[in-house]
Amino acid sequence: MPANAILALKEVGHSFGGLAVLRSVTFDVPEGGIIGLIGPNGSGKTTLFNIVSGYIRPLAGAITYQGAPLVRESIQRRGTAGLVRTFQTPQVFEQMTVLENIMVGCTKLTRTTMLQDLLRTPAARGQMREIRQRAEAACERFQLGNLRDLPAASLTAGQRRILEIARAVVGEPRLLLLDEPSSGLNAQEIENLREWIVRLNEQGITVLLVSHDMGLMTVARTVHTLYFGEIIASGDMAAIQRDPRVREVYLGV
Amino acid sequence: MTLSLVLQAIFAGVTNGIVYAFVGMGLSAIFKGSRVINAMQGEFAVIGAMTTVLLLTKSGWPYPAAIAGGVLAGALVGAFIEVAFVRYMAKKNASEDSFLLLTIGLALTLSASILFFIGRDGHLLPPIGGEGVLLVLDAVIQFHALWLIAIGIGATLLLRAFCHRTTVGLSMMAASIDADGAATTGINVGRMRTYTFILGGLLGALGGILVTPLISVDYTLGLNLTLKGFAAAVLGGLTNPLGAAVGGITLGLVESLAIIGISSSYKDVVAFSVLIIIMILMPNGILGRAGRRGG
Amino acid sequence: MQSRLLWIAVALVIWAALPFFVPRNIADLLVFTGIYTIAGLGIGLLLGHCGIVNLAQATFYGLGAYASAYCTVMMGLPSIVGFVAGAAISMALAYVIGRPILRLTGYFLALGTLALSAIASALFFEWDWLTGGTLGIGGIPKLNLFGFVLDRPSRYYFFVWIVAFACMAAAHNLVDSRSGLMLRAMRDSSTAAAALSVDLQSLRTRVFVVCALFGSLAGSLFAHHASFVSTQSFGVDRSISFLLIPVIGGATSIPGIVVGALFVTFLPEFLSKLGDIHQILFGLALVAVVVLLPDGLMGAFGRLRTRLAARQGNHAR
Amino acid sequence: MSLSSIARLTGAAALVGLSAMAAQAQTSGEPIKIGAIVSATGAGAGLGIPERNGLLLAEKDINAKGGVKGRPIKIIIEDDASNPDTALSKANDLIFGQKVVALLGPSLTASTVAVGGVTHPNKIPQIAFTGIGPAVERERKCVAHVLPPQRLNAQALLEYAKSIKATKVGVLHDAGYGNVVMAELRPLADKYGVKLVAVEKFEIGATDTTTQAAKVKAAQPEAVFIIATSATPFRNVKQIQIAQPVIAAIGSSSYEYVNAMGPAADNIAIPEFVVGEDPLPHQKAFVDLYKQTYNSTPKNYEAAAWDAAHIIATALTKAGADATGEKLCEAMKAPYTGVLANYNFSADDMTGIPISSFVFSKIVGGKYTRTPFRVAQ
Repeated sequence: MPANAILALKEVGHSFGGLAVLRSVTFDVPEGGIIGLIGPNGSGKTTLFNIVSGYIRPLAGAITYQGAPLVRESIQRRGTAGLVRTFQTPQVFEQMTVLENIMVGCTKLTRTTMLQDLLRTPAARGQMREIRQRAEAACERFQLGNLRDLPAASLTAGQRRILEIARAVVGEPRLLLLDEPSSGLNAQEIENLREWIVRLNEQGITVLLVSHDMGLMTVARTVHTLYFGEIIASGDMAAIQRDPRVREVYLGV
Repeated sequence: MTLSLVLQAIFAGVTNGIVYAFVGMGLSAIFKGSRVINAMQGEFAVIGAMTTVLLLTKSGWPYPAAIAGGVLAGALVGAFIEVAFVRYMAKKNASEDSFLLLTIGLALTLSASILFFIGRDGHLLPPIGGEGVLLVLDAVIQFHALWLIAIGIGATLLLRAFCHRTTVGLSMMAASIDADGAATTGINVGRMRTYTFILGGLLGALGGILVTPLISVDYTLGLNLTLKGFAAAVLGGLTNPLGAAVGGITLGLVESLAIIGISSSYKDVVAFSVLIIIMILMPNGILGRAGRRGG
Repeated sequence: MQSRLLWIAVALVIWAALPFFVPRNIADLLVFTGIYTIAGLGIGLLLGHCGIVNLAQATFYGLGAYASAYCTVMMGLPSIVGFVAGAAISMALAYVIGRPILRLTGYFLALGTLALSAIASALFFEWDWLTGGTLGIGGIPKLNLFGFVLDRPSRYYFFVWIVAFACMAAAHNLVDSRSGLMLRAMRDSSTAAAALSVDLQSLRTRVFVVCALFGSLAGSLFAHHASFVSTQSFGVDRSISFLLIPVIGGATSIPGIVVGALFVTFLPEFLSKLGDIHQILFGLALVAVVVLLPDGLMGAFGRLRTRLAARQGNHAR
Repeated sequence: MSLSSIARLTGAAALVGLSAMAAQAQTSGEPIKIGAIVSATGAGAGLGIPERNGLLLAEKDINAKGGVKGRPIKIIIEDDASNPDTALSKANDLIFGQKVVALLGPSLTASTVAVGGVTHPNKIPQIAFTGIGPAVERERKCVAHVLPPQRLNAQALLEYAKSIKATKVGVLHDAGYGNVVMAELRPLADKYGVKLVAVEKFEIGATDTTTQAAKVKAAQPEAVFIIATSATPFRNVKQIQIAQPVIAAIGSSSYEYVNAMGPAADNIAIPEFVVGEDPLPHQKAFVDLYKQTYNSTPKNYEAAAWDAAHIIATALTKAGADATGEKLCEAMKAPYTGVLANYNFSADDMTGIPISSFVFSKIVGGKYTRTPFRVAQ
């Protein structure tokens, strides 16, 4: 394992009801990199993603995050350690406003006890102020300022995607897991998204990206191709696109 | 602790278990078909039993006809509740909790109505097979309880056959498992839900009538039966009427063995603690398998 | 803003004057409304913000009441000890039981809490050395605030409602706070909330503990009002009627809890004038609210107001 | 409408008015208001409804006999729905809203103690349809009880056991009422030389108590006490063929329970007070009037309520129709021979019923028969 890997998967395997969906997947995510994961439907991408983010516990293999074993950690602990994901269909808090959505993303940066919250102690108020300030700043940064008081339910798919990313980023992640971030977006929105990914990466956030979208995937420095639970090819996008096996099974050529 | 005492406890446990099983089966049939937890299932039993009592004593009907009348009354009330309330609420996409509250409200109303219109008396029905008892090693089980067990097993098997063999039963199952899918194949999902409530009312009323020779029925009985029926159904996995039967008997046995093993006054404490523990540790009920979803 | 302040001032004046102008039994019902509001607030937080149906509130209400009764009557301790002991025991119990039981969801959680209430009610009967069993514990002293004895409903009214307002303020603070933010997120999408490090289990457990605290406070207040506690006040039926408070009023709105508490205390009183049929009518009223007003009376009121405002807007144009 | 028909109508109205006046002829003036709280709905309806019947009958009877010094009484009856909170608020309404001079009821112990918290400090005489409850009630010297204290009920059970020479007794009791009687029964049993060989408890509302009954049976008692407010244990005892005599506490003595017991009711002995089928001479007038009015046979609760109303009327007659508070309370404390029992509210237990007031009945074919056994004072 290279010393600079923030996340390392070693021989990770999983099956549902006897049907193997992942077999011995091994790869590293270097600190500060953008790593892509492609594969046809049913290749195990989403399962892998759920395993890394903690929604599924793998049946085999080991995962280390920042050098420590990850498999037994709860979803929340992964989050506080800086490992944050988005969802294939954006999961915004529909009945909350855009600003409030982002504020939820900040909550993990502060600590209050329930008693402090009940009594609205100065500490609790101060933290709330801080959360709000951070969220407002993020709102501006992600150009959501004019939407900030609208309920999230009223946003378009593209706006939801940006909101979801803003909400994840505001919690200062170290590794951002993006699950099909371009689905449901138009060409312009995808272009914006691409810019965002690059910009966030420049700010020091490592990105693990799962996508069908070959155009978007070109932001990744290394791309792994998953097919029936196995990695069949790795390399930069250009190399992947030249790989005959990938062309055969995935690009359908 | 003598052998005959243990045997007596087992007899009592099984007899009570069958009572809980009947209520639990109705509950789980309704839950399976409509995702509604019916907090007035015990009230169906009271309605069935009260109607039979009134037909038998006030109208002078012969016993079998009065039983049929009681069962019909339960089925009609079931249908009425679906058509009058559940259908409207389902159209409005009401939450699961509001269905629970609806049936709680209906249970309060029905119990108060029985007190107001019929009175506070407890009633009994004549036992099937006479007042006789079977003596085993000095432990006693009533003939009626044996009949109850036989009818209980029969009803369980019939219910199973109905769900798996008949067109209506299969349609009801399909509608409950995947409403949208069933609708595309031409099944009238709304009507299936009505049938589900009719079935639940029918089972509840039949159970009520059958236990009335053992337990005197009055306006306060419903809530008690519902609580135990809940426990039976949940123990069995809630979506599986057969499981409810097993759950009911388990509950009955746990209760009566708790009486001889621990103390008579901790019966409910033991029974409900077992319920909570099983819910947490065996989320699919003691029969396992059948998927049980919470909210 | 100014008109809002004016409204609050008017409401306060009416609130303060009320017990002097209503008959004593109405003042008594208003005291119960305050007590039920406190108990209902906790259930409202759970139901409206965590989606948890809590059918065990009578347990904590009972614990508070028995703690107050036992400490004052049996041990001769000052009233405050009873309040604190009840709250401490209730919160500890809620924490210990909440952790496993709140792993259940939906109906199963509702049934789990119902089972809890049934167990507690059986134990209240059983442990008669502590609770007095059916006979209960009588002669609980009226509260004495620095020599001012709260011995009649019109006096106790102020005390109960000040506690109730404090609890409402606390509930409001909670909803508005960092925890509240996380609660609302959890209600909207628990998967996404988890991804943002919101610890669902611990949050649910802590709200359950707060709910128990409110229940226990209400119970202690009840004990000092009725001067008597017995098993009859803490059964499963009481748990059910507590749940009705947020359901009828509207679980997410704090004024809704007050409306719900008014409904369950005053409606039976008015209906009882109609004779023995009153229980049937109460049941029917409950069914009507559940069927016709799924978000409670406050929710219906809110919708009505929006509609009226929209109509006025149209007229203006 | 023709003139003649109007004339006819007025004539009829006048006639109605006249007859009404005739009925009222013996009483005149502002009615004296007496409050009453019963559990007419909810779990206690089995007590509250008969009590209400008894109250209504007593009101009619008192007024027909000239009321209180010529003034009629008016009993305002409220339903507490078997809920002590409601009882409390009804009591506040009756005392402070309706300004009643005295309060009758409630039906349940919990409600009684709760209501006593209002009547006692405000010195409103109260006569409850319950036996005396927790210790605090002994300090409430103006809250009287027309049903015996549970100690007396326990004593009556033991007296009967002694009379049939049963020294080994098994007990089946519920967790509510039964528990209270049981607490009194335990220390008394020794004095009577009775050994409690098995004591089994079951929860209120239990639908089956067979296993508990089997445990009692296994202890081979010579008689079985059942202390409960339901028919279930009686049926279970017969179902598992306990052949020994069954003695029931007064709580299960009502036609509703007997109906619910079915054939299992036969031969159960009950220490109680009123056997409507065969009343004692001083009970006969009440029983006849009750049968005539309601077309059913009264039991203990009807009589208790009747007595309570009459005791207040008597006290008012003695202390003056305007008497209230302590004065009325004092007047209430004179010994009184009622239909149910002989009372003396100046006794320590606020009842003063002697054990000699008990009669012992047996149930035969769904009817009560009075046995000759009585306990001498």
